[in-house]
Amino acid sequence: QEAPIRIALMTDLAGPTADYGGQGGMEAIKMAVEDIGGSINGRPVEIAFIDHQNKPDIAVTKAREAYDNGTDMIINLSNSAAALGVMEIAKAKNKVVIVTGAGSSKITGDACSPNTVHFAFNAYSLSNAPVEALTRAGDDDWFLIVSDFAYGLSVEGAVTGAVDQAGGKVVGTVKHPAFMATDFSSYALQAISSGAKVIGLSNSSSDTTNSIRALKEFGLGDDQKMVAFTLLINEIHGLGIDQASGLVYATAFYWDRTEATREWSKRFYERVGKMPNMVNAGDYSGTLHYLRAVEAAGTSDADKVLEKMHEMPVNDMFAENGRVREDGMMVHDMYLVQVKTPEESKYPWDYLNVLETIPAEKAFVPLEQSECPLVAKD
Amino acid sequence: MNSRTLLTLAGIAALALAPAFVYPMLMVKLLCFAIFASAFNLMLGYTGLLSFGHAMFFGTAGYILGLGMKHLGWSPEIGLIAGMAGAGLLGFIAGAIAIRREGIYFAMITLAISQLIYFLAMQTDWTGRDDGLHGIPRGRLFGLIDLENDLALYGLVAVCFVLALAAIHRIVTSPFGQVLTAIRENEPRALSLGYDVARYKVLAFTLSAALSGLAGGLKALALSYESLNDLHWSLSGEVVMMCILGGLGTLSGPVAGAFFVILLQNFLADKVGEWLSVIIGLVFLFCILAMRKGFVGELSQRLAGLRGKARAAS
Amino acid sequence: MTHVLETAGLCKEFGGFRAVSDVSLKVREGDIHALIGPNGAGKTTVFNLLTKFLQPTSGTIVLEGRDITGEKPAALARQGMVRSFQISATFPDLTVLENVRVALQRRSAPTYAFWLPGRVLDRLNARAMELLELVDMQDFAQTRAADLSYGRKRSVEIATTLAMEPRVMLLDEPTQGMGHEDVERVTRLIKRVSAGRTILMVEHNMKVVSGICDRISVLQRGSILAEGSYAEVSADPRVLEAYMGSDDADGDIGAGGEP
Amino acid sequence: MTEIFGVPAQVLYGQLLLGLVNGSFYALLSLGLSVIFGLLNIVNFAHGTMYMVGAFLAYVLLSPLGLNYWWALALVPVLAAGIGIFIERTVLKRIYGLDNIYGLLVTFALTMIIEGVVRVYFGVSGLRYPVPQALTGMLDLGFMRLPIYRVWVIVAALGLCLLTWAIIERTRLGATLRAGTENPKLVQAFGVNVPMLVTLVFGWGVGLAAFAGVLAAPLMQLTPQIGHSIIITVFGVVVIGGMGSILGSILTGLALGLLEGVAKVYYPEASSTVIFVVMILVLLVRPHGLFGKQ
Amino acid sequence: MSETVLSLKNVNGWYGESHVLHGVDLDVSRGEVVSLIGRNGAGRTTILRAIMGLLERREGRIELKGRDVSSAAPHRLARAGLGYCPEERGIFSTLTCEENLLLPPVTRAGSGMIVPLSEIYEMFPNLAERARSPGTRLSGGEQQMLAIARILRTGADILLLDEISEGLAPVIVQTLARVIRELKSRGFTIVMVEQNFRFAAPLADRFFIIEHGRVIDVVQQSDLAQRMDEIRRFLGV
Ligand SMILES: Nc1ncnc2c1ncn2[C@@H]1O[C@H](COP(=O)(O)OP(=O)(O)OP(=O)(O)O)[C@@H](O)[C@H]1O
Ligand SMILES: Nc1ncnc2c1ncn2[C@@H]1O[C@H](COP(=O)(O)OP(=O)(O)OP(=O)(O)O)[C@@H](O)[C@H]1O
Ligand SMILES: [Mg+2]
Ligand SMILES: [Mg+2]
Repeated sequence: QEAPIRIALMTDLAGPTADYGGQGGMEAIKMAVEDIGGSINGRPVEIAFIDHQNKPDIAVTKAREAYDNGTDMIINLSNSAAALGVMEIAKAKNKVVIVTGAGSSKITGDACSPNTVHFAFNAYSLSNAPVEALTRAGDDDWFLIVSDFAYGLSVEGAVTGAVDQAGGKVVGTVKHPAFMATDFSSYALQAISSGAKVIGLSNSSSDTTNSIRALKEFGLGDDQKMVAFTLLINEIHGLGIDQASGLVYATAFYWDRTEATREWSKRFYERVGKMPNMVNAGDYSGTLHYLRAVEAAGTSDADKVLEKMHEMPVNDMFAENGRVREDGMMVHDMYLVQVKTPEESKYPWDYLNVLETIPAEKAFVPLEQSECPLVAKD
Repeated sequence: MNSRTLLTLAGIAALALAPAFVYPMLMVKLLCFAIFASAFNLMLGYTGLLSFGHAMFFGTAGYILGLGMKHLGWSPEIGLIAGMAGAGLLGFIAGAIAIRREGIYFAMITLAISQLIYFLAMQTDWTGRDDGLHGIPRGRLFGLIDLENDLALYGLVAVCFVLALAAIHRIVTSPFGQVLTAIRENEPRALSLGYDVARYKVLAFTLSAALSGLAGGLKALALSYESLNDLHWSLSGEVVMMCILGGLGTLSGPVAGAFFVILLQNFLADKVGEWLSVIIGLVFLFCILAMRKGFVGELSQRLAGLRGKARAAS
Repeated sequence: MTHVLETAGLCKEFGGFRAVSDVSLKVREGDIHALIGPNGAGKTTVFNLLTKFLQPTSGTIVLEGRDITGEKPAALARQGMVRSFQISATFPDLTVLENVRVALQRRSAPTYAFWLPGRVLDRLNARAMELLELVDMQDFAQTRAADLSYGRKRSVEIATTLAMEPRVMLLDEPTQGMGHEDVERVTRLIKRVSAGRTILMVEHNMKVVSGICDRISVLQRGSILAEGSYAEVSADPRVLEAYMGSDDADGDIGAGGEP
Repeated sequence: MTEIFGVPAQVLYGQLLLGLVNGSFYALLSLGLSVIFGLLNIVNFAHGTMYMVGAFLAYVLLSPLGLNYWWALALVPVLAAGIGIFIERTVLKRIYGLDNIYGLLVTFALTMIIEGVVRVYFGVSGLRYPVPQALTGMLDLGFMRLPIYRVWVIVAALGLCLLTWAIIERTRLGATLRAGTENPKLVQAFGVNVPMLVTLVFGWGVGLAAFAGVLAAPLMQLTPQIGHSIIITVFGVVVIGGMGSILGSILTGLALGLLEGVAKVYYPEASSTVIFVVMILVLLVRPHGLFGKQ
Repeated sequence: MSETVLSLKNVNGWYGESHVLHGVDLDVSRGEVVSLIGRNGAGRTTILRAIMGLLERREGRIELKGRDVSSAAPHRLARAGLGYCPEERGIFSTLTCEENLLLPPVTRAGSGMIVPLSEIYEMFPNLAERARSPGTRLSGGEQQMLAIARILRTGADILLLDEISEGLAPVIVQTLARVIRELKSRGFTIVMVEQNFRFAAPLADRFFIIEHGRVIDVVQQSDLAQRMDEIRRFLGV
């Protein structure tokens, strides 16, 4: 028998970012391997699960060890710092890394690497579309609640840029310490009393959900809208649809969008007990794409596989006609969604209305604006 | 040759052979934390002061080394020395502020200072904030030895480890160490003998900080990477745990404790999934309740007991 | 005769309560001077004022002609006035020899040198042994201080104090809690080490006071009631009433002394 | 409109009021921590965890069992006290008399265990506990509209703080407690059943934390980390107030809530760091905290 | 004499690793005053602590008023009528002088034995004067008085007194002697540990001589005069 193809899911299995991977990620990549038949070109596919415990230095040490022990590809990497750290190692050891769980713009920006493919989402793709759509519709003054850490600030940067470009105005910003506070009433009050038409949440995870709650509690005006820039469907599930209704955000995946997504998501639901979010779907799609590239290349040699990954389009239930750009970004359509009202929601997990599909070209940073040194500039 | 030298030689031999059996980068990490825990022990074990902010020295040195080597083209030895110096200076300042408090107040004020450092690191762009400082080159030691080679790097870390332990041993047995012991044993008495107690404590704190800085610098060098986690209070807590589990006030205790904690995290993590923290918590709880003196303390007590019996029998 | 230690109009109030009022104490050079008085008279408070553990409300303290009213405790030790503690103050985990050596080290050996080996302190051993001989503890040099009996701990403590070569020693109830054997040892010891220095002590044991003290001040309610030699003071009816009591009514009782 | 350093006075008042709400939580939590430290000499790192457990217990009572908020308010502290008593009897009693670093580490380990278990069963995405029907709605104060529930939080938390304070400072039981803090063995030798007193006090402290948890449940998404983020602040409060000082914890808790409220207006990024600055400053001037004793 | 109220049989005691009591046998009758004498470190304090259940590790049998209390917790013993005045006084600093005095709960065991507060203040006028001061602000001697006074109003009928004459002015020591006589006449049983033999000598009915953690001899008051030399030699005077 031939040497196996070794892939590893590196994620926060149980920590605060476990929704960005964790159990769901494990099942997603198992599904991908099963769907492809368990082996490629006669080589069995072996999966390992690595818990980085949300600590970048554990991620870095373990990634080094995994690659040294023959792992070909590492996927997920929730936590941007972990992702950026592992990317360096993948590059030094010439291996493949697929980031699905982190959204830092650096991953395909100034820190980009030929060995990295970035699936699912990043700060730009989650913020540009909603800003543009709302501003265009006349909601043109914004108040931002920003989480004071790298990701929150990069979202803030992207949002401010987009607001400017669309002709709107940021009337106020408040920065809060990331993941330290549970009380957002103060920020909510500042946001509401600013009178801005849109309140944008440049934060993530519990910071976002708590911001939403506080905004609701303090009586967000009828004429004020909330926009979240990083939200998973699990978080809406946790908030309850009444708290989240009306909220607008962008996502790379919604389980109830097409026949294919529904079919896959139901299979996922059977195994995990909750509907997949965009990271889970990205894990699946990324694994599948990688394995197909290995198949096409006839080898797991990183250079050849990466070449194929860039060459081949991504076509599965997650992405239609996605492709991997020079900067490593897998560009695909994104969706602008709005959370339904409780009355509109008919069955469990029926949470979102898809407002519009954002075409791939618009969803991601145009290559000419890319800071990635790999992008040929003339 | 007495048993002590024998043990030391055996330890050095084990260090030399280790990379043949253990993944060298894991060894590197183990040794870095062993240095850190030993440096911390200089405070808690030998001076009797519980610092709850020691991560600030570990992390600060890592950032100094990382920034210097990445942006200023420092060589690794300069980076390490600068890291130690920076951590030592920070130790001196923090010590000067904290040293007159006692017990839990001392712990808390060191925690507070380290939180300020954390905040500063979070607020400045050079550190890359929570994304961390990436791509620190390992460089060439003395311009000769290429540290990109994992074994060479291991060699450096192992040598530093031996030196650090030797330094700690020397410090605690030196005239200064004698004064420290006296202060720990009976501070009012030392004061009444005319010792300016605070100054000795600050010096001990500074030395401990500088050695913690050595550990932090080595770790940043080895991982080519430095992150805010190295400044976080939970790391300060972990190092306390290492010392207590291993055994306070002994040379080998903190080393054993550091090995235990890191290996536990390392091996358990991927096996038990989401139960990880529960299991680690249970193991800690058990160890603290069952072994008050830590592994090394309990072991030497057992050995002494056995020896006593043997003597009685003969 | 000159006065080594002098106070003038010393007062201390604790939130309205006047614990020491207008105490003018003169301690003559070379004397063993005792401070006695009923409980709560203010003896410990006077001691604390003299050693700067408390700040006087008013009044001055003069040591060898220098006004030390504003000094810090540690500075006093370096100026030659050393207090021994009421509770035993040894370094329990160090040997007796090391206990004394720590005191010698501050004056005549490196203390900050963390890079030197511990051996450099060995040259202090000879002097430390001399001091231990002085308090008759040479046989216990290698014993851990914690393992000593109470009285021997006091001896170690006194040796440690002597290592600082104090000119004035302040002892607060040096025989408190001691058995007869130890009381006598320590009394003899105090007498022995008083050669060439001045000692001020608080003591309730009249046998010790009568045995070795050259001069006695009796404190009552914060003020000095009487002063003089033991014979003078013990004959003073006010002192008898306030402090010593009548040693007859209830038979053979009194403070300290032998059966 | 008057402005204070560029911030409209109205806004500042609003923020101060919100600060008071947080301050009430700090007061309630640090009070429990102080009581426990006082009598058991244990720095209870698991205090935040018990707060979290309180919130989750309320959730469990509500959703599988259908018991509403008021039931939770009454039952949860008792249940949590039961858990606390179990922990005290099985774990903490083994470390009495040791240096308080052991207490810190043991309770730290307990935190890992309890938080881990909650995480396994409830996940990390956050659960929601609704505001009780009777306390919904807003109170118009003129300068701001304050949710009625927050008013209730202030009232309930401060009421309980005062009750505890009165018991400890003004009753015979309290005097016994204070004496037990200093020398438990001797108090026991006087005929007081100290082990039971200790157990009950720990239960009471944990109950206070759980009560705070129930109060907080409708205000935030419940994740296993909610205890984590608050415990460091509460430690800070206790230290600034002076370890073991009851009144110190209450007043410092409120004051820090207010200060944080101000920080959230002028320098929000630093709002969770400001406490450490205060801590350093206070300890520089008063090494044993504002109300601490030598 | 009458009924035995307290008896120790082969009691052993440890502090951590060190074995301090080596088989203590001792019995006290109701209404008796006994004194434990010996050199420093002989183990007298430890015996009282063992009786009071305050040693971490203890073996042997202890009976109180005929009941086996070898494994009873200290508070049970207190409720059965034992009152303990520790060597280190144990004044509570967070309580005022008066709160200290009123702290110990009144036990039912010997309700006839309670000494009223007014009488206590008569015995120790200093305490009345400083009633509102925090406990540890009292002078050494005042603290000693407080410690004794504190157990007199609990209703304990068996008193364990450790070095109560320590640090007191001779006048007060004389008062104290009167107090002990008074208590004895009221029927209290008293176990005294005294360094100050002159104080204890006329008061005690029997003297237990303690050495190296065991009772090596018992001397009756009536034999005291003729055995004085022996005792003197033993105490190393
Ligand atoms: N810090 C303080 N605050 C308030 N009162 C105090 C303080 N210290 C001492 N006192 C009071 O001052 C008086 C004198 O106390 P001091 O300790 O000096 O007495 P003393 O002469 O040493 O008595 P003793 O022989 O009993 O030790 C006492 O009545 C005591 O209660
Ligand atoms: N807490 C302790 N830990 C260890 N050993 C102790 C402790 N307390 C007392 N000892 C030892 O136990 C022995 C008996 O002490 P104990 O206090 O009972 O003596 P004592 O007869 O009361 O003497 P003293 O006159 O000093 O009060 C002594 O050798 C003493 O050193
Ligand atoms: Mg006194
Ligand atoms: Mg004794």
